[in-house]
Amino acid sequence: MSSLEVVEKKNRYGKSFKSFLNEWMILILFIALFLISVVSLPKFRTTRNIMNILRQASFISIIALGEFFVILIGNMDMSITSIIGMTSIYFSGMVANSGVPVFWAILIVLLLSAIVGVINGMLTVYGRMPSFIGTLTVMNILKGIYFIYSKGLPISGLPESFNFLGAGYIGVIPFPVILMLVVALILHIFTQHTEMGRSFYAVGGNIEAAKLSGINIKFISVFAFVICALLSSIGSLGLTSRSLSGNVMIGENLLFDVMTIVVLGGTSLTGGRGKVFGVVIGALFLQVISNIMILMSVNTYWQWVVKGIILIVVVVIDANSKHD
Amino acid sequence: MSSLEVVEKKNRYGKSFKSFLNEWMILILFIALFLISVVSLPKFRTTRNIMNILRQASFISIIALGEFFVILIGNMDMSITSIIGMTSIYFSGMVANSGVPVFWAILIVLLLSAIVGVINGMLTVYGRMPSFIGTLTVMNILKGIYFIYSKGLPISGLPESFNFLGAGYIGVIPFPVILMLVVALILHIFTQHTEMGRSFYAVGGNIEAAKLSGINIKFISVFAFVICALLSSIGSLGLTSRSLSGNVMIGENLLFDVMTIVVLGGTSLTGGRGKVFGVVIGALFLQVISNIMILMSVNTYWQWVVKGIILIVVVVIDANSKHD
Amino acid sequence: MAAENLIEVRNCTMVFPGVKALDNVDFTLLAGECHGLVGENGAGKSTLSKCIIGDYRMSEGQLFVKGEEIHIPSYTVRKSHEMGIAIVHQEFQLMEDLNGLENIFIGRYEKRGPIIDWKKLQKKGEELLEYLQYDLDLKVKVKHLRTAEKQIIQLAKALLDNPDVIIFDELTAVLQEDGIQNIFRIIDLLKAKGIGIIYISHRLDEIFECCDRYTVLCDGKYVNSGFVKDIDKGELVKMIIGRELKNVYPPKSEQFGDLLLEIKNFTSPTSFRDVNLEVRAGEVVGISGLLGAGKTELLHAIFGNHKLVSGEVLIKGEPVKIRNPQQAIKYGLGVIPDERRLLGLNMLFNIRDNTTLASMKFFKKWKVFQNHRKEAEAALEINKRLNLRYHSLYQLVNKLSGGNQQKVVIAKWMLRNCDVFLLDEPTRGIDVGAKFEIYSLISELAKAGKGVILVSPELEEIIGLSNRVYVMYEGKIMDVVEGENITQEVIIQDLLGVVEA
Amino acid sequence: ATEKKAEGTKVGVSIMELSAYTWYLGVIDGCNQWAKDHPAAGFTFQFEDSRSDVSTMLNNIDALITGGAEAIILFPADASSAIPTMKQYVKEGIPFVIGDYAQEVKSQADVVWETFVGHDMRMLGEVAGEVAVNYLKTLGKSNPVCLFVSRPPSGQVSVDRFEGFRDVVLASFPNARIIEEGDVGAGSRDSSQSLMENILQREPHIDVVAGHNDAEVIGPYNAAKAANRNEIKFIGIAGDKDVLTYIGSGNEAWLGEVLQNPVDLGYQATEAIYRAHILGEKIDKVWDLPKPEAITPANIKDYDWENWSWL
Ligand SMILES: Nc1ncnc2c1ncn2[C@@H]1O[C@H](COP(=O)(O)OP(=O)(O)OP(=O)(O)O)[C@@H](O)[C@H]1O
Ligand SMILES: Nc1ncnc2c1ncn2[C@@H]1O[C@H](COP(=O)(O)OP(=O)(O)OP(=O)(O)O)[C@@H](O)[C@H]1O
Ligand SMILES: [Mg+2]
Ligand SMILES: [Mg+2]
Repeated sequence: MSSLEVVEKKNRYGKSFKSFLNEWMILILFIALFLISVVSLPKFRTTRNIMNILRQASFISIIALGEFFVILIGNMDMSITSIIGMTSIYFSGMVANSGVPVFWAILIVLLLSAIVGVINGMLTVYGRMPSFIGTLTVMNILKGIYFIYSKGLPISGLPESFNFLGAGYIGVIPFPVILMLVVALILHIFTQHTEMGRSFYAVGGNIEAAKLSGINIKFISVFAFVICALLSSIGSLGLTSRSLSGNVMIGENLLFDVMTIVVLGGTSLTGGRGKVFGVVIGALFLQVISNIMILMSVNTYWQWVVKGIILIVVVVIDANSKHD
Repeated sequence: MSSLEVVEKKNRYGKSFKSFLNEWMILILFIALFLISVVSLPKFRTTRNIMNILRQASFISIIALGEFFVILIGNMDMSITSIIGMTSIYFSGMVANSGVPVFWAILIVLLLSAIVGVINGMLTVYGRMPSFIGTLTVMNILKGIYFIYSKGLPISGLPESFNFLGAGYIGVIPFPVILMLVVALILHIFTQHTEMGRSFYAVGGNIEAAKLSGINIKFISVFAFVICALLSSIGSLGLTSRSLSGNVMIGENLLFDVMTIVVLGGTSLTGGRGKVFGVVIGALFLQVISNIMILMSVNTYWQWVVKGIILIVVVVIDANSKHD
Repeated sequence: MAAENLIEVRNCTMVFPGVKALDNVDFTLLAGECHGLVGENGAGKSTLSKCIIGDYRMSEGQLFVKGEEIHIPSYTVRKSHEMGIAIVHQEFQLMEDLNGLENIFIGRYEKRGPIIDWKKLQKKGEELLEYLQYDLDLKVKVKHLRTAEKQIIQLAKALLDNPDVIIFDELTAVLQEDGIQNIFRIIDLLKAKGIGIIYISHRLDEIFECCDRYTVLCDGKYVNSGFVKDIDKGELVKMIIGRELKNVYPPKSEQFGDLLLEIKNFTSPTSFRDVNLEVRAGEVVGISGLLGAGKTELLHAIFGNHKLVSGEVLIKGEPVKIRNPQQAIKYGLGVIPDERRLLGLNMLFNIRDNTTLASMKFFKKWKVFQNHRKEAEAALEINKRLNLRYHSLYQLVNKLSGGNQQKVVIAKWMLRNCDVFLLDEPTRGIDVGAKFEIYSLISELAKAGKGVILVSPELEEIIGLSNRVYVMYEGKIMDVVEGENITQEVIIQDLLGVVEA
Repeated sequence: ATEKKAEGTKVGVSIMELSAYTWYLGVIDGCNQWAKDHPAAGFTFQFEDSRSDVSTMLNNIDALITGGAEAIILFPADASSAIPTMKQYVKEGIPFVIGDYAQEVKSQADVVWETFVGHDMRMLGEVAGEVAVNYLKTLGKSNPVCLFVSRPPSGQVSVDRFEGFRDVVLASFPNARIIEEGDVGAGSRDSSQSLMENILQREPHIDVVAGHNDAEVIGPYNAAKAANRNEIKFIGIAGDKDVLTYIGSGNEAWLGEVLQNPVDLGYQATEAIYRAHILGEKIDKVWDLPKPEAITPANIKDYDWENWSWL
């Protein structure tokens, strides 16, 4: 009987080393992939390439962290591509065409994005639209609006100094990487150690129970969409800065990558579970895969196939390690 | 007590008129939109235009009905675009380039699609991948595979007779419309009046309870993906027939329309709730909106905005009528 | 403390679409009293509680808290909480992915600046548990806890802010004898502090043990209230179900047939070990054991829904492999799971569809189509028998009261003609009248040559119904008691003996 | 992608979008053809697809260069986004040639690439307009109706083509009605067909349909054919096997195809990078490409289109 007791204790209290491994399986897989690449691809291990990967991962990480909050409360924000396009176009339009100072232009686009976030949240919370569809519709409306403004044309003429945000360096470290780490750290503390941060987990875990615990579920839900919109907007500013021009298509293909990153990072699509640094690792993972594929000169179409298969393997291993 | 008794009597077998109204709110809104269009747009009410709308709605209805099953069990199939592209390309390739008879080519692409459906289902059920990500990944892999085959070039040279499927008429009624109605009717009977049909609702509503009630939840889940793949494939054949050429891009932007249709039709994205004819009405709804927008010469970008706003109004009214 | 009305409800009426859940109900709660709120399933107990805490807004009537009239349209859960009203809900309200500590303190964290002070929180949590005299690890995710432990988390959460009024809505339904005694101890402590308690339970013995006053509801109407010391159990039962209840347990069947089900050396990786068990036709087999003994897992393992390390199953003498519930059902097994919301019901289905879910194949038209009418008739009949409170067969089950939901789960398996029924706490949350109906159903099943395995936290139930009782402790069968020997003393001794050893 | 030979020069080619614009297959052919014609240069290519996305394009440029590309031929995803990245790499000695899609600059300091090789987008529209005008003149009316199906997500390119077409038609027919409809769907034959079906309900008479590219015209052609709207004539832009087949087989619905020869483009772009990078020549900032030509029923016999592999 005593042996049974031992088995049971360990299992119930689920805090063993094994469960830690399971929780961070994605990190282990990432390190494995990274080491294999370092050993087998000389071009991969150059500082320049590593910095490139980090830089490329940084703004998409920031955007994915926004989406992370919406997914954490059990919803989805499909409108991020539009928020990204909108930010890029209106910011550039204001700065390059209307001479608004960069600082004010940033504030204004952040405000605009926050408004879009509020609308997304309101449609979901008060309009009872499934967020998938609500945000999809908002996406189309926004797209229409900024296409009317820009006719789909890129807007160039941003000041050179603005390039620092997306392409600057502090020592050998690209500035976006530092920005990303700071954002991730703040969000980590926010989600793990503040009352409001924990509320997102509560709402995503059981919205009824959260409501009965006195959490303002409507506010938290709307706020998740606002955070998502703001971080998408910041990410967009970074991407815009890198190309020094506003472009409606700047985030066109990001949505599915962002979703993949969030899930790779161990976030549950049904809500209530996930970690900030998981998302960051997810972004690095995806970026490393894309990078080695090009370094190995894999043909474009084969890239889709190989990348897909790698993702399946990783997610399946991760999902099954988490299960029991 | 007597008042309770009365209610009990009246409702024992039947449903109240009010709850019927709530359930079919979308139908009422559709009829309203339709009547307004008929009255105010002379070009709208021509037989030709109505038939046109019906024909355009038919294949997308069939595809949406496929997605409906996956959503009914609480999952999502994001790979339908690829299944559509794959079907179109391999079918045309076989018929036009390799001389396979149309009949056999249809069988083969249906089989291929079914295999993709099985893979989607297996990844979800056995691989424990969230279906959103699993099918997204399958989408990319498939895309890679058929682009390798076709390089993305359209394949023409299909026999004129094949045009009937997508563009033929029986009397004044377009053949696709008849096909769509037959498919919808069969699926309606299947979902409402057979044991297996109800199993999809059971799995979507509470998968654990369904399992303990002896439903083969794994089979049902995988089967939903197979139905989705097959119907997408049939839809793709229809679209291919219409333009008499195989095209990889044929389903590219359909996904979000399909999702919107399924939700418009009253299907719950969390599973367990929805009706076949709701989906058909959803498809008609979307098609009518697109149609009147062009008949009214709304500028392209404004179309996005106006269409979006109409959708929001409709979904919000519908969602709130269902609530309590 | 002078008797003050902590809560006063006057002429409360609560209407849901199609149902009048409360009809002109009056209710008062005094400081320092424990007030038993009783009535059949669907009588309106939970609804009344929810009106008091502001989760529902009563359609008509007045509510006074500590003598102050409440403005109903602006009354919310948060307001009631501020006024010192707490509740333990009938259905769990927990975040399964968060740990016990956070579930208790969510929304009320201890903070240093904006940052949560986890150390202080942990200390406060431990103090609470010590007060409750309950030992459990608050760092474990709630989904890994036992049912009873989850209930303790809920209790701790309710007690957190030192409320003046606390409502226990079937708090003890998932607890066993020792746990219940502990609750009584806590109730005494609370009463001594002048806290008023509304105590809802279907186990009437508890009402007599810990309540000062009682109120009976029937069909949403106020029936009676008074001092518990003035009545006896028979009278209370009569007030609740409107008739007397004699012979709670029907006579046991004595005629056993062939072996229907044999379990040999069942061992699970975590929950039980070397379990041997057999059921004959016409036999009711009870399994008794403390919380977390592994009874639930054992039933699920038999049903093919739990991992096994080793073990053999024989159905009617034939060795079979059961890999999933579907196969189990083919072999004639049926299970009534303990957690109705998680495992028993599809909340999006109406009563009819839930009732016939496991037996759809019996209601076919031309072998392919479902015969909706026959399904409805069958569902109607079996649910009538169980005295289900509902207003339409096409009503969604999530609008039913807790006990009525449980009845639907039972009805579902009664429709399916199984050979062996595995019943896991089938009467959880069921009122006295319907309990009797379920006992006679079980006894009828046995008489008809079926086998029944019964798990129940109520020893009395096991003793009253079983022909043989397996006593289980920490995943092992410690003793088998048969026939005349099945008495409270023997079984308790078995359990205690083990515990002390 | 090809392996880099020991002594060869690796050239990275970033392509705007291969999946929706298979026309770029011709560009790839052109590059490869140049390498075959000039084996001594030892050129190898790595082609990467930007999927019309600016970030993807920039990431690909980074990876191509770390992957060992010594020079980049860039078919950009838009009119300016690559400039800062190019500046950075040009400083490090990586030369760029821009293909197809001209870059807008605010100052001459931004022109860091060796040269731009590309068709004049506006001129493509103008040539289509000329074909239309030739036909419309035969109708003998003063107020013909033309439909141009544009592709809004393609930005400036689509605007230029439309304006070229419109201006030429209006110059000859000031009273012509030019309808612009944007295809915001997949940009495939199917999406443009659905669009056209609805337009046909609205427009009782259309004389000529042109569009952003062939997919945007073939769809409307299919729709018109199904609706028996035989009055409508079509003009394609870019180059498509089906369109050329129609023209070659005497299908009267087709007035012509404005050829935008991708093979030539790829070939010339490679020649340019060779001259700039290997020979170190100073070359003009704009590379001369021949004016786009219209393939019409009258001159189709002069083209060997059946053997063009990119179709
Ligand atoms: N949200 C709701 N919508 C409609 N009807 C409801 C709702 N909640 C409860 N009811 C109905 O109100 C009546 C009273 O339910 P309530 O839950 O208060 O019963 P109860 O006394 O707590 O029963 P139990 O002992 O089974 O828990 C029942 O007939 C139930 O069907
Ligand atoms: N969701 C779960 N995940 C993992 N283990 C669980 C889960 N639920 C319960 N258990 C484990 O199952 C055992 C029984 O818990 P349960 O809550 O069913 O207790 P019970 O019903 O009182 O006891 P019994 O198991 O004797 O029926 C405990 O050891 C508990 O740790
Ligand atoms: Mg209750
Ligand atoms: Mg149990």
